[in-house]
Amino acid sequence: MSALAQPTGSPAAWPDTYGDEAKPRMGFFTDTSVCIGCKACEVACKEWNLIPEDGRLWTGESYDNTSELGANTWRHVAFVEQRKPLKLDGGGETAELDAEPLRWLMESDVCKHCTHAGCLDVCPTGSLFRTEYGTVVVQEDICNGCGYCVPACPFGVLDKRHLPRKADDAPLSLPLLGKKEDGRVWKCTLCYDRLKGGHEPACAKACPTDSIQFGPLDELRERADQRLEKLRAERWNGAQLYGRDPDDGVGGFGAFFLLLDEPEVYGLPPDPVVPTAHVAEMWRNTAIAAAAMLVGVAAAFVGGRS
Amino acid sequence: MSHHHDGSITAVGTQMDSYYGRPIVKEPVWQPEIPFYFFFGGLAGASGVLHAFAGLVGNKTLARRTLLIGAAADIVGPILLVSDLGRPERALNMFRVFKVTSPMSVGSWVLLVSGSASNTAAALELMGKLKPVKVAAEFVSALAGPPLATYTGTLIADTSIPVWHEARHELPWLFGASAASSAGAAAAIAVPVDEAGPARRLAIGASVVTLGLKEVMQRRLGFVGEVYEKEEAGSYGRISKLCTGAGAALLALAGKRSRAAAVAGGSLVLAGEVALRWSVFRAGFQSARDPRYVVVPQRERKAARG
Amino acid sequence: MEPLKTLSRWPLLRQFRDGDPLGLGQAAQSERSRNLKPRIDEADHTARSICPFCAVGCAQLVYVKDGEVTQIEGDPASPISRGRLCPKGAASKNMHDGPLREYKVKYRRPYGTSWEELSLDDAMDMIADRIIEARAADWDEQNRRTMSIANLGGATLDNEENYLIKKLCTGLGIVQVENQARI
Amino acid sequence: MNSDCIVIMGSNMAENHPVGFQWVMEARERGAEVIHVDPRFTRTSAMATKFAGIRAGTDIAFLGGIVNYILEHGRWFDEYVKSYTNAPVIIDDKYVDAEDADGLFSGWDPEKKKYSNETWQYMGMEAKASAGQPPKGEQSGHGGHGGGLSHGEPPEEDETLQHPNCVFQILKRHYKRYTPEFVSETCGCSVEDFLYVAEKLCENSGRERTSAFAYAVGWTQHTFGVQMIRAACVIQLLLGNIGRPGGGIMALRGHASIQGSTDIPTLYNILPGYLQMKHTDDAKNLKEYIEENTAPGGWWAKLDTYIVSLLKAWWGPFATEANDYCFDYLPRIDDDNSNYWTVQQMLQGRVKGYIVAGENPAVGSSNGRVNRLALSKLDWLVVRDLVEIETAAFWYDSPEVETGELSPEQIGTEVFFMPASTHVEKDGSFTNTQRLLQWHFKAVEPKEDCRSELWFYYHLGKKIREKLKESQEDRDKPILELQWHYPTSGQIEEPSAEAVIAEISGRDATGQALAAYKLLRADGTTSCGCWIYCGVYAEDENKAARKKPHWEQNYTALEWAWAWPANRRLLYNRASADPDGKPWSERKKLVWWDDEQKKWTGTDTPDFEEEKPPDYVPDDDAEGPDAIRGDHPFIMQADGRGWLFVPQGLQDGPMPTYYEPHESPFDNPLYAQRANPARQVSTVDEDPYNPVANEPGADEYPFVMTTYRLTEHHTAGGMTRFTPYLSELQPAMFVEVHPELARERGLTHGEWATIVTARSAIEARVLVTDRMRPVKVDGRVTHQVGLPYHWGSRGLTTGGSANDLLHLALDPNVHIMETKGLTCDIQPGRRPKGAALAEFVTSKRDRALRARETAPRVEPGSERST
Repeated sequence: MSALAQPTGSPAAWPDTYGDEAKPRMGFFTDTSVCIGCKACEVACKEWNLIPEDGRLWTGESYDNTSELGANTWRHVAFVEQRKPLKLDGGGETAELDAEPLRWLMESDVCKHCTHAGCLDVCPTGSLFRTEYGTVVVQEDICNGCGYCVPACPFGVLDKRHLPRKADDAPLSLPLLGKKEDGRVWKCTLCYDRLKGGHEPACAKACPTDSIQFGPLDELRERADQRLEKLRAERWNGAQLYGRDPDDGVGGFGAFFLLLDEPEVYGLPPDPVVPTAHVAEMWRNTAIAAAAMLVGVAAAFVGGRS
Repeated sequence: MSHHHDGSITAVGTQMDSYYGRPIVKEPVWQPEIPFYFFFGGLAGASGVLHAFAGLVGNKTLARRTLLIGAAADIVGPILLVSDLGRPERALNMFRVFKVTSPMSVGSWVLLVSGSASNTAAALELMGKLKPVKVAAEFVSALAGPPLATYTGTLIADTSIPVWHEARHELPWLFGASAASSAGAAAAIAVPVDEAGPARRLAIGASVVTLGLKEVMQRRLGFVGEVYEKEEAGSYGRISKLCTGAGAALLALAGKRSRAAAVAGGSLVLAGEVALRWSVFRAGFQSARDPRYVVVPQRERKAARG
Repeated sequence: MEPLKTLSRWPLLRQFRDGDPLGLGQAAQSERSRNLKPRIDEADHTARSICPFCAVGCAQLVYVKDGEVTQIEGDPASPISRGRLCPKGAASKNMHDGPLREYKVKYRRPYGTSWEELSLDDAMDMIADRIIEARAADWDEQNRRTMSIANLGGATLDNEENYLIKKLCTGLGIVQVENQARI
Repeated sequence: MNSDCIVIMGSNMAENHPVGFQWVMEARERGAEVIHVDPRFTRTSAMATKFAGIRAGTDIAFLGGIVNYILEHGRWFDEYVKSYTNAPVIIDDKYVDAEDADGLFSGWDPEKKKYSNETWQYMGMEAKASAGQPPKGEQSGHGGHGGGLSHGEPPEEDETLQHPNCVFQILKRHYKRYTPEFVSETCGCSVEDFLYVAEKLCENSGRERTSAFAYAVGWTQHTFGVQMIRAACVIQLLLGNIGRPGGGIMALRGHASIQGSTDIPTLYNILPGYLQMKHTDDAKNLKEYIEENTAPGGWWAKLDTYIVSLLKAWWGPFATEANDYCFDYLPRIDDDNSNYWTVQQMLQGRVKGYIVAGENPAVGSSNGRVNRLALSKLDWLVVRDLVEIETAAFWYDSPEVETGELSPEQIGTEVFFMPASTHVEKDGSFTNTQRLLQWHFKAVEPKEDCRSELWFYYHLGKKIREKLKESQEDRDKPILELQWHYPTSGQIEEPSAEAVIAEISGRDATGQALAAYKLLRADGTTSCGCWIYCGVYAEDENKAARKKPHWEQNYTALEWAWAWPANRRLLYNRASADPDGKPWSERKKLVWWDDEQKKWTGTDTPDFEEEKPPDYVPDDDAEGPDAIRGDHPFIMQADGRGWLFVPQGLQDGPMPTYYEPHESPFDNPLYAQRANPARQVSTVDEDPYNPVANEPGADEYPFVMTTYRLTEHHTAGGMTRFTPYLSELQPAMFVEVHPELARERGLTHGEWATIVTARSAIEARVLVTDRMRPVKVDGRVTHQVGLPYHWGSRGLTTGGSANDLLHLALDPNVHIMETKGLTCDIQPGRRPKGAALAEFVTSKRDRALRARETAPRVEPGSERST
C-alpha cells in the first residue's frame, strides 16, 4: 500500500512475487510517427485472441470506425485530420487553396500495462494480476464481471463484454445466475500466452512499419529517447513521449507512446493518475468517517427514549 | 467542445481537445442494483450500530427491530451484488484474495462478516437461543457496521471517474451520514414513537448532515461537480433534497407525536436517501461521458507543474 | 488430503504465505494462467504459405490442429515481408472460415426464382455438356475458335491454375480469356 | 529500397501495399525524400516528406514538366543517356510532333481513328511489313520489344545529341511548353510544389544517388495509362535511374498473382511468356509467325525456341516438325477480344456461356449495369468463388432487379455457383509484383464441394475429353490431342500443382528438367509451358518453394523463391555499371565486370550474358543476344537501349503528351485535340458519356470524380466484405468531399449523398474532409469527389458500387478503363429507390445530352469527341 501511495518506477508485485520465475518486464513502444493507420494490429489482435466482431457502425470520424478500446477491441487505431504542419519548418503541403498544410495523425492505442495499474489494484477477485513479465492481465477463468476495473482505469481501456456467451460456456439455469451474456471484462493481455511460448505479441508482429515495437521495457525506453531526439532534431511538430516517464501518475506505462500532438487529441488523458495512489489516505478518511458515524449514532441516544 | 467548425473532419481535428468528443474514461458498467446496494448496505451497517447502542441503553423494541432491519438489509445487499455480476456463478471468487487496494475486496469481506454476524444475531434473537453467541455476533455486527456504511463511498472514490475520485474526502462521510439517516428513518417507521426518540434524532440529524455534506462536496468539486446540476444526477439530487428535507422536517415537527407522521417522515427520508445514492451514482456516469471533466483538470494540473 | 491441497492453493493463503501481501502478483495467478501455452505451439503441422490478397506477396505461416486452421500469421523468414501483414493478410483465417463462406454447389435453372441443390459431379457434367454444345453450335473453323464462350478471372489464382485455364481454353478454341489485369 | 528519393504517383502505397511500404518508411528514416503526388491526401501522403496535390488524370502534365525541367536545366545523366538510351538516335524526317499538329502525331488516320507508326521510325531503317501494325493489346511494360525493328544497330545517331531530329532534340522540343506555370495551371498544384519535386528528383539522381518511382492503377486506369508510365520511363532514363539499385519504376499490383496471370496469361491477346496470339489477319503458319514476331537482337530474337517449346508442352508427341508443331491448333484473335469487348458482345446475346473464377465483374468492372445486363443475356454462367458474390446473385439481387429492369422470371441464364478453395486449401504459386514466384503449400483439405481452380479446370477438361473421345470433328482434335495428364492425389483427386509448374518450367527430350531459357530449342527437342519461367523447376527442384530465411542470405535473398527471368531480382542491372563495366559509384554498385575472371559478377544475378565483355561489338550479321553490344544493357529491346522515344509498340504516340481524361470539365490547355484521339470508346447505348469541358450540358456533371481502394478492403470486396474483421473496420460506402463542396451542394457530414453520372446513381455516406482537395485549374476552382469502390449489395457490409458510375472508354494499348478521372454530380440525400432511380438518372442525362446537341464539340482527331 505504501508503494501505491508513493508511486515508484517498479510495479508492486513484480518481480519479487515471482522469484526465479520472474522475466524482464516486457512492453510496447508505439511510435505514431511511422504509423500508416492500416489497422493490421487491430485485426491481428482479434485473430489471435479470438475476439468476436462487435458491430459495423460507420462513424464518419475520419477512417476510424472502431472508435475506442473496449472488451472487443484491444488495439484501436485513432485517426486525426488536422490543418497543421507535420514539421515546424515547412514540409507537408503548401497548396494555394489551403491556408495551412494538412497532416493526418494515426495512433494505435492499447492497454498501457501501467506500473501502478488502477484496474489491477481494485480487482476484488485477483482475476487481474501482474504477470511474470510485469504485464497486467485479466484471467478469463477468474473474472466474475463485477465491473470495478472498468471505471478504475484512467484510460478507459477495460470494458465488459455484452455479447452472448459461447456455446461451450453455457450459463447455469438458476435465477440470478442465468446470464446469457459473456459478462466478463476483457482487455489486452500483451499476448500473455504468446509470451509464454517465446513469441512476440500478434499486433507487434503484424505491424508493417514497426510502429508497434515490442521488447524489454528498459530497451524500449532507451530506443524511444533516441527516437524523440531524432524527431526533435528534424523539427517534427508536437513530438513527445507519453507514458515513458516512471515518475508520472501511474509510474510509467508498460506500453507507452510517441505522439505528435497533445495526448487528449488522441483521446488520451493528459495527466493520468492511478486512483489508488490515494488509497491510504482514502482508508484513513473512511476510518474517521466510520468512527464519526459511531459517535453520531451514539449522540442520537442523548435525549432519552422518546 | 469539438464543433464541426466548417463541417469538415479536418477542422475538427485541428481544434480537437478530445477525440471527437468521445469519453476518455469508461462509464461504469454497474446496473441499478448498485445504488440500491449502496442504500441497503448503508442501512444494514448503520442499523447494526443503532441496534448495538439501543441494546446498551436497554431500549428493547428499538434494539430488536433495528436488528431485524439490519439483518434483512444484510440479506438484500448481497443478492443485489450477485445480481449485478456479469458472472454471478463466480460470486465466491470475491473471497479468493484479500486486497487492501480494493475497497470492493475489503467491502466484500466486511459484508461477509457483517451479514453473517447480523443474521446470526437475528436468528438467535428470533429463536431466543445461545445468548452469549448472540451478544458476540451483535458486537461484531456493530463493529462491522460503520465500515460497511462508509466503504461504498470510498469504493466509488477509488476510480478514475472525476466527480467520484475528486470527492474522495467527502464520499465516505456522505455515505456514512446517509446510512445513518436511513437507519434512523427506517427505525422511526418501525418503532412506536415513544421508543423511537434516538432513531428520529438520528434520522433528522444525519439528514441535515447529508444535505450539508452534499452541498459542500458539490461546491468543492467546482467545475467537475457541475454534473450534479445536470440531467439525472441533478433530478435525483433535487428529489433527494426535497424528500430528505421534508421528511426530516416532518419527523422533527410531528414525529414525536404522531406515528403516521413518523411513518410519512421516515419514508420521505428513506426515499431521499435512495435518491441521493442515485444522484451520486448517475453523476459518475455523466462525469465519465464528457471528456472535459478528465481533460480540463488534468491539463491544469500539468500546467501548474510546469 | 485433497481438501487441504485445495486450501493450500487458495490465493488468500498464498498471498500471505508466499510474499505477495497485496495479492497483485503470483498469488492471484490461476492454474490456467500458470499453464497457458500459445496454440501455435500445439499445432499438428505448419504450412508455409503466401498471402492471397495483393501482389506484395507476404509470406504466411498456417498452423493446423486436427485438420482445422488455428492461426495464420506472418512468416518472418520472408525477405519481402519479414513476418509482417496488413489487415487483410492478418484477416486471412477470418476469410478462410468466415460465416458467409459457401461449401456447396448451388444451381439456378433458367427463369428460376431460387437456388437449388446440385451435386458437384452433376454440376461438372452439366458444365462440360454446356461447353461442348456451345462450341459445336458456334464454331469458326477458319479461325479455329468459338466466340460463344468466355472465361474471366485469374489474378487471384495460382500460376498453375492460370496455366491450365489458358491451355484448356486454347485447346477448346476459346479466345475470350481475360482477368483483372485488364481491370 | 536503396533509393534516395521515392516518388509515389498513381499509387496509394501505404494503403494498398502496406507491407511493401515498410521499405519506403525505412528509406525515409534513412533520410530519403518520399514524395507523394496524388489528387487525394491519403495515408501515403501522411507519411510522405512532401505531398503535392494534383487534379485527377493530369499526371502527364506533371511528369512532362519534370522532363522539361531536366532538359532545360541540364540535369540529365549525360553518360548514361548517351550510352544506354536511344537519345542520340535520329528519327525519320517525316515525323511530325503533336506539338506541331495541335495534339496529333504524324500517321493519324481520322477514318480508322488509328495511328500508323511509319514516320516514327529510326532514320534509315525500313519499317518491316508488320511495323505499321504494332503488337496488339499487350500488357503495359512488355509491349514494344522491337519485333518490328529491322536488323542490327540503328544506322544513324548523333553522339553530341545536337542533330535536330535526334530523339534528344525531339524530346526537348516536345516538352518545351511544359513549364512550371503550365503544370500549375493544368494540375492545380502550386509552382513551388512542382519545383520542389522536380529538384528533389534531380538532386537525388546521378552516379552517387538514385531515385525510384512507384505507381499502381492510379496510372494504368486512364485512357492514356500506358503513356503515364512511359512518361516516368523518360524521366528515369534521362536521370539514369533504370537498372540501378534504388532506381527503377515499381509497379504495385493489386492481386496476389496478377503478375503471374499476365506472365502465364489468362488474357486473350498473348500466350505464356508474352508471345503474341495468332491474329485473324496475319501469320498463316509457324514460319510466318516467327518472322513477324522475332526481333533482330536481344532475347526476343530467340522467339522460335519459345513458341515451339510451348507447342511441345501443349501437344507433346502430336506436335511435330511436319505439322508445324500443331501451330495450326492455336485459335486466332481479332484486334480486340478483351473483357469490355466481350461484355458488349454478351449484351448483344453473342456469348452463350461464361465462366467466372475468382473475379466479381458485377461490382469490380466499369459500368456495373452493362455487366449485369450482359450476364442476363447468357445461356449459362459458372461462378467460382469463396462466397456468393454479386456476380452469382445478379439474377435476384442487383440494382436492376430493384428498378424492375430485370426480374428473375425473365432471366434465362442458368447459373452454377461452385464453391472455391482458399489459398490454404491448395498448393500453388503466386507471382508477386517483383516477378517473384512464391509457392504456398496446402495446409488443410477443402471441405465439402469446395475445390481449387486446378481441380475444376483439370477435371472439366478430363470430362470434356471423355465426352468427345469418339469425335472425328476437326475442331475437336486440339482438345483431344492436348497433353492433359497430371498425377492426382487424395480422395478428391486433386491434380499435382508441382507437376504443372514442372511442365511450365520445361524439359528436354530426355525428360530432364531445363535449367534456363537459353537451353530452349526450336527443333522440338524441348518443351516449356512459359519460357520466362524456364528454370523454376531446374534440377527437379521446385525453386518457387524455396524458403531460406533472409537472415541467412545477403539482401538480394536469391534463395528465397525464384524470380523470372533466371532468378534475376533487378532487370537490366547491367546498367548499374558504366559502359566500361565499372560500378557508377561505390555507393550504388550492384553488378560489374570482373576483368580477371572475365565475367559479370555482383550481389544480384547479372541480367546480361555472363561472359560478354563491356567492349563487345557485334558483327553485322550477329543475331539474337549476340547482336546486343557489351555496353547496351536493355537486352529485351532489339537495340539494347532504353527507349525515350518509342518507334513502335504504342497505339497513341511515340512520346507521352498531355490529354484530358475522356470526361473532364476542361479543355486541353495545349491542343485543340482535347482527349487521347486513339482512346477506345464503346458504342453501346447502355454506356452514354457525360458532356465535357465547355460543352453545353457539362454543368450537369461539373465535378471531377475518382475511385479508389481502402486498406481495409480488397478490390470488389469478395474476400473482405464477407469477412467480419474487415467489414467492421470500413462498414459503409462513403464519399469524400471538401468542406467547400459540401457547402456548395448542401451536403452534411455523416448524412447521405447521391452521386450521379450519365450511367447511374449511387448513394453514400458523406465524409467531409480537407484531404479531398479542390484544384484551381484555368483560373477555375473545381472540386473532386472521392469514392472507394469496394461495395455491392451482398456481404456483411453493403453499399453502392462506385463502378456503376464509370464508363467504358479505354486505353488503346491495353484496353484498361478510365476509373481514376471522370465527371459526376453530387446531391444531398439518398438516391431514389426502385423505378424512380432509373427515372432520375435518365432525366438528368437526357437534359445534359439535349443541351449538348445544341453545340457539340468537334476535335481534330475525330468527328465527334464523345
